[in-house]
Amino acid sequence: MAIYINQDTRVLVQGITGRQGSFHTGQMLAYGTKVIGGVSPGKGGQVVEGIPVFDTAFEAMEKEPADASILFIPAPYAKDAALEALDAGIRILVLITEHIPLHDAVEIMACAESRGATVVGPNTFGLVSSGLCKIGIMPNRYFIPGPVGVVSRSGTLCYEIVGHLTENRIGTTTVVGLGGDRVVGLHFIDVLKQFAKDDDTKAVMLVGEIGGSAEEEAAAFVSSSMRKPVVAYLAGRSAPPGKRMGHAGAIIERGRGTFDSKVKALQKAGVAVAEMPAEIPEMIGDLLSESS
Amino acid sequence: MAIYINQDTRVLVQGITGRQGSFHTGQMLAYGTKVIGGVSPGKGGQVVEGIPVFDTAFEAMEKEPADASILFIPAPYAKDAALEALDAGIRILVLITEHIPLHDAVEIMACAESRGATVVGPNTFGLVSSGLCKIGIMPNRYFIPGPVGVVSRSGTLCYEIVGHLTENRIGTTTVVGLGGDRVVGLHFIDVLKQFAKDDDTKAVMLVGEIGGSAEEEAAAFVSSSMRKPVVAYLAGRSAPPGKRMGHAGAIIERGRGTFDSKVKALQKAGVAVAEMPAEIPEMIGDLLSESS
Amino acid sequence: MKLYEHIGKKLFFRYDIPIPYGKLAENAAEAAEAAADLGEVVIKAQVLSGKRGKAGAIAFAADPGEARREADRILQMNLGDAGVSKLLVEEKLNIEQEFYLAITVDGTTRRPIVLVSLDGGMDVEEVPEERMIRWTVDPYIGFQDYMVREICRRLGVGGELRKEFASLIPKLYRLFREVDAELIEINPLAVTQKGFIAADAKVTIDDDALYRHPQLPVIREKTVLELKAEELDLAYVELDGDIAIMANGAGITMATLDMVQHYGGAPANFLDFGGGADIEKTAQALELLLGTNPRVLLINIFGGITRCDVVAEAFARVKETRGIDLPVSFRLVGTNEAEGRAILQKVGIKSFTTMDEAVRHAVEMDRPS
Amino acid sequence: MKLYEHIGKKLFFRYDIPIPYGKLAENAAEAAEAAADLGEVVIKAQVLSGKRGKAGAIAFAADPGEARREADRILQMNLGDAGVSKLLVEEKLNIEQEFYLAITVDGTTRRPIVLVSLDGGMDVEEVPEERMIRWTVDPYIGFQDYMVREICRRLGVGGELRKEFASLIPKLYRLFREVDAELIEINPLAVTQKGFIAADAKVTIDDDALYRHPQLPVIREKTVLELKAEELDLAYVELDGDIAIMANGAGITMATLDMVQHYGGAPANFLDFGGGADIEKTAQALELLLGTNPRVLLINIFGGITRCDVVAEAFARVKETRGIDLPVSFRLVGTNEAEGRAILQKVGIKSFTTMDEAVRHAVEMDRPS
Repeated sequence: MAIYINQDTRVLVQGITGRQGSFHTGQMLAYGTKVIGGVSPGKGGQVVEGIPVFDTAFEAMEKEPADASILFIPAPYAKDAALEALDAGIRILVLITEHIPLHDAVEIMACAESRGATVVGPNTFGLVSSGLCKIGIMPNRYFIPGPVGVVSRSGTLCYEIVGHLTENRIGTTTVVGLGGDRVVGLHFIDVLKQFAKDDDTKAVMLVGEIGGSAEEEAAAFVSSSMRKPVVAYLAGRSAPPGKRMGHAGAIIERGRGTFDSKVKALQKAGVAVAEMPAEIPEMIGDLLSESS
Repeated sequence: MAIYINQDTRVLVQGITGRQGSFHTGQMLAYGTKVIGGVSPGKGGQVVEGIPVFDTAFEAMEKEPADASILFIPAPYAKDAALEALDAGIRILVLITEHIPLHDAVEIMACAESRGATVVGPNTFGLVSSGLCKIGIMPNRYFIPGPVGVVSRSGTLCYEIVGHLTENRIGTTTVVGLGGDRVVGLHFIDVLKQFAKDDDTKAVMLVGEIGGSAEEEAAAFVSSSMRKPVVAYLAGRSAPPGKRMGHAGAIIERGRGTFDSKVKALQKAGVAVAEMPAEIPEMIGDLLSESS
Repeated sequence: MKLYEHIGKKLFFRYDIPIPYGKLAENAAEAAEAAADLGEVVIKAQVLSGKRGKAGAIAFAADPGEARREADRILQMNLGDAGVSKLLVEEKLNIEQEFYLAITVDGTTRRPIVLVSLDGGMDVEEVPEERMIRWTVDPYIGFQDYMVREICRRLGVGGELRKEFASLIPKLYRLFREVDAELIEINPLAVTQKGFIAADAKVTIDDDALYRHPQLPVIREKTVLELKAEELDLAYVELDGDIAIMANGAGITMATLDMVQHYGGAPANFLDFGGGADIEKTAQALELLLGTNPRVLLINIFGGITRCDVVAEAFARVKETRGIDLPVSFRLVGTNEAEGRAILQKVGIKSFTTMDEAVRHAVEMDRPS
Repeated sequence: MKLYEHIGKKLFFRYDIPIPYGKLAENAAEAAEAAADLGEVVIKAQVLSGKRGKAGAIAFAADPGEARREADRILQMNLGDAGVSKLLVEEKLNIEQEFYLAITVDGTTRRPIVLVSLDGGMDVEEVPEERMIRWTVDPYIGFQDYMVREICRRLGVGGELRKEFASLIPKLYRLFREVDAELIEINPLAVTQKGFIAADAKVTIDDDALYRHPQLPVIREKTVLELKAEELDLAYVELDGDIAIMANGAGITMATLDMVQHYGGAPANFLDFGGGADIEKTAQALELLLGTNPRVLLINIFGGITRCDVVAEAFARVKETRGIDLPVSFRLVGTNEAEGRAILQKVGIKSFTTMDEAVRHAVEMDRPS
């Protein structure tokens, strides 16, 4: 069992003919992902990495029905492409695009909600069910099967941590990048709920950062409903309050969402909070052997 | 078993302090309807016909939770009141109001759909589960319990026909007025589906008119899925094409929705089409005794 | 409310939807003057009837002289009861292709629908289903760019034409929403060297939303009586027969007309005076009907909100003040029936209880044996 | 992008949201002149820092003389690194009550949220939960009139105040949507004899949507270096320490800073040069860092989209052309790691494989024992 996506998930690539789109189509195929088609308006009929390109998502869905779609579409056009995918019947939408206008993201989420679809991102590296299906832009080699579910707001920091796990021969079930924007589709709590139900996931790694209240909400869920061990790492301990640091979400607002409030909430919920990425493999390893 | 509403349905009256609102609150109470509150902005705290008045639908739902709401709100404000009711959690919305702008009706329906609520009307007399609950403006005395489900696009014409039935001691299970506007919440087919499932309903009376394609859609449903006898009466045989006759819906457009096309579709589906209202009781009586 | 072509085109202009160069002319001289400015022109009667082309109320003119003659001819015409008082004189377009584009609300889905076909022109109703795209729009999501791409794909259209559609449809949809239109139709949507041009404009505004658009001109193409009925807020349509009919409710009024015809009579009108009218309004409705000099008067009341005593009182008042000497067939049941019946008896009118009796009586009186 | 108060108020004016009469002044003479026109005035420094009041950058003046003196004083001030170059001189309002009104997007619900409180003013953050209304808006349904009625009911507000809210909030919501605002805040929303007046205006526009609003003035309150970083599309923030830090990704950059601090070091900056930068951009990011004269340079690369060889090549190029003579701690793993490592070796740089080693090395070099 894998959450969200698995070996049968059929994946569409919107913006497949672009530099990023075509490169990552190749990478996803190399990982084993069932990429079944791409969309690029006006380029229908072309072939990229052996994958057929269609003019619209509707055409793609007619000819090669897909479950999920990954968007490599420039920010000004991302909303339109996302709404198209949802209208055409895509159930899981992975928005790689950075810098999508806030109000566009709000609309995408409202539309997805009305259609019962799942949105990952925007501004995410995607998600991967290790060894089965990768829908994203993360380097293939770090994502090997194993017992740990990982959910992260950051990209490279998540690779860093998964890299540490991999070096220590600890693999992952599913790794989900929530995305760094203020408005994103999945929150920690959504993914934690899935991990709680997933028999293959024996422990959970949560990679958070300052800003917002998603970590505090996650802590509340862990405290009330999570039976599996959870380790957390939080970035931003040294960040000066109120300075903006690349992620729109990483702004400390009104005392909510500070580093300390998050650590306190997580620890109170029984989550082990790591001081440094390098400690994580040992912490997780200990918890896994305890619980087994 | 009654469809849509029954003796336990708790009813809110929006616009209760107006002339129509207060009069029909009294009539509904006299019929036995559980009217539990009214809404009239700025008049919270008043009492109409013994019923408490609230300032907003939210306040009403907080203090006297209701299942259904009936709107006696002037057309320019009807959309706002309808959205309020839906937002406050009303499940069945009965829009008595005439002349609601078309685009407002479109929005009301989209909102209701997104919330899974049922809208009756606009420009309807309402609906009644005979002897149990009346949410509407029709004269009480014609609606006595019995085996016939009635669904109608017109008001007075429906009373006329139900009056004929009543005179002949044939009662009704539920009578639903769909409303005379181009955009209405319930269509024939929705109500027919309910009647098909309702054990108490032994026969169905459908009162249609020219314009639109609701009767043709009803015919398709009857033909495929309706096991109970259906009688129809259609108004507008003598209407000159293209002339507008009071109901916005009663315009003959592009050959669709003519009197003949409707009669043909219904008869093909096995529906008995009455020539005149006076014939109906005998037709229904015969069908009821045949089927029992 | 239907808008005249030239008013629809003014709205198009305001929404940046391309229209031909043109001028409004009220007489032949003005038409000739416009032709002198515009070169080859098309002259179109500004009436609301849909069949101007087939009726000959659209003409081409190569020069001011011809424009003058054609304008003269068209201004003499009578189209669907209405005369022609205004002409739209427009540059003659070099049309390469005629498309069809419309937006309206679909009662079945309860949503806006965009209709597009590459086969525009006079016979658009005969376009086969598969060549007419019907795109239903979620009113909350609105019309988005991707919809144009998919519509164009289904039409097999690319390149410049797709760009033209991508520019046009969103503007049209915005207009549709912002003016509370029931229907916007461009037929033909002309494809020219310069791109799309709306060669015609049919815009119908939702009557119920007119109060939100005080800037729109008021357009009426109705008879004097129909106008008077409108002032009284009555639903009234003139017909060709002898039996004047008045009832309460559109459905029952239609059914009354149907029955009159069924028994061999000919209705003189459709008059639904609605529910809950007071004595004054009911009396005015009666006066209006009597003014049309029908041979028989048929009143069919099934009282609900409408009170029988109020209708009877109104009838009695009109009978006393104005006199009603034609045969009357009166059906009266429902709310306050006994009181109403008593009032009618006082003025010598016997009332029926069923519609059937009343209609048969009316038809019999119209054709004395 | 935060807007200065006077620009936010211009937007308010355009959306018919009441603001005080006022004038912009760039010097004491202009301020005095404005006071001569307006009578009693309030003089406010036009800076983006939130604490103008507490810092003394807002002053009242009863006459032009006082206005001149206060303007002079405020124009000398330094507020959060920035000087004061403009003053807003406004009529002094007769405030009966101070409310709070804001609209922003709530990340938790992913929807717009309207915040209203009857306790406005400086300490609005301390308003108890039950006196702060939070109304989440469905973006498709928008802000509707009934919401005002319910908000007012919860606030216990009726009559004139409700009418004022009913007029104000929908306009503010429209502004919020139409200018792609992240935040609109009116604090205080002044209740006066003449109704509501927005005594202050905090408007933050979504940077990612600025391309849709070319009419908005470009406002920057950044250091020269930060501006340069912005031009290069780098996420850069200056800090107080000695160790210059460069990494790829906001999260890992933050984590690097955290670890530097953990080991007792002090970061000189935050520099996330993003993913997939080319040699040119990477070199420019490096040049920028070196220009700040840090004591140590710490580079932490976990290559994904970012290629190790590209970063190494950029470093080598800068080292050759410009010279890098400060201590460098380089961590390099991921895509094309071997190639990158080889390039670094050629220019005499030994690279680490773990973040931990690299950070500890950097801190040690900063504080030689």
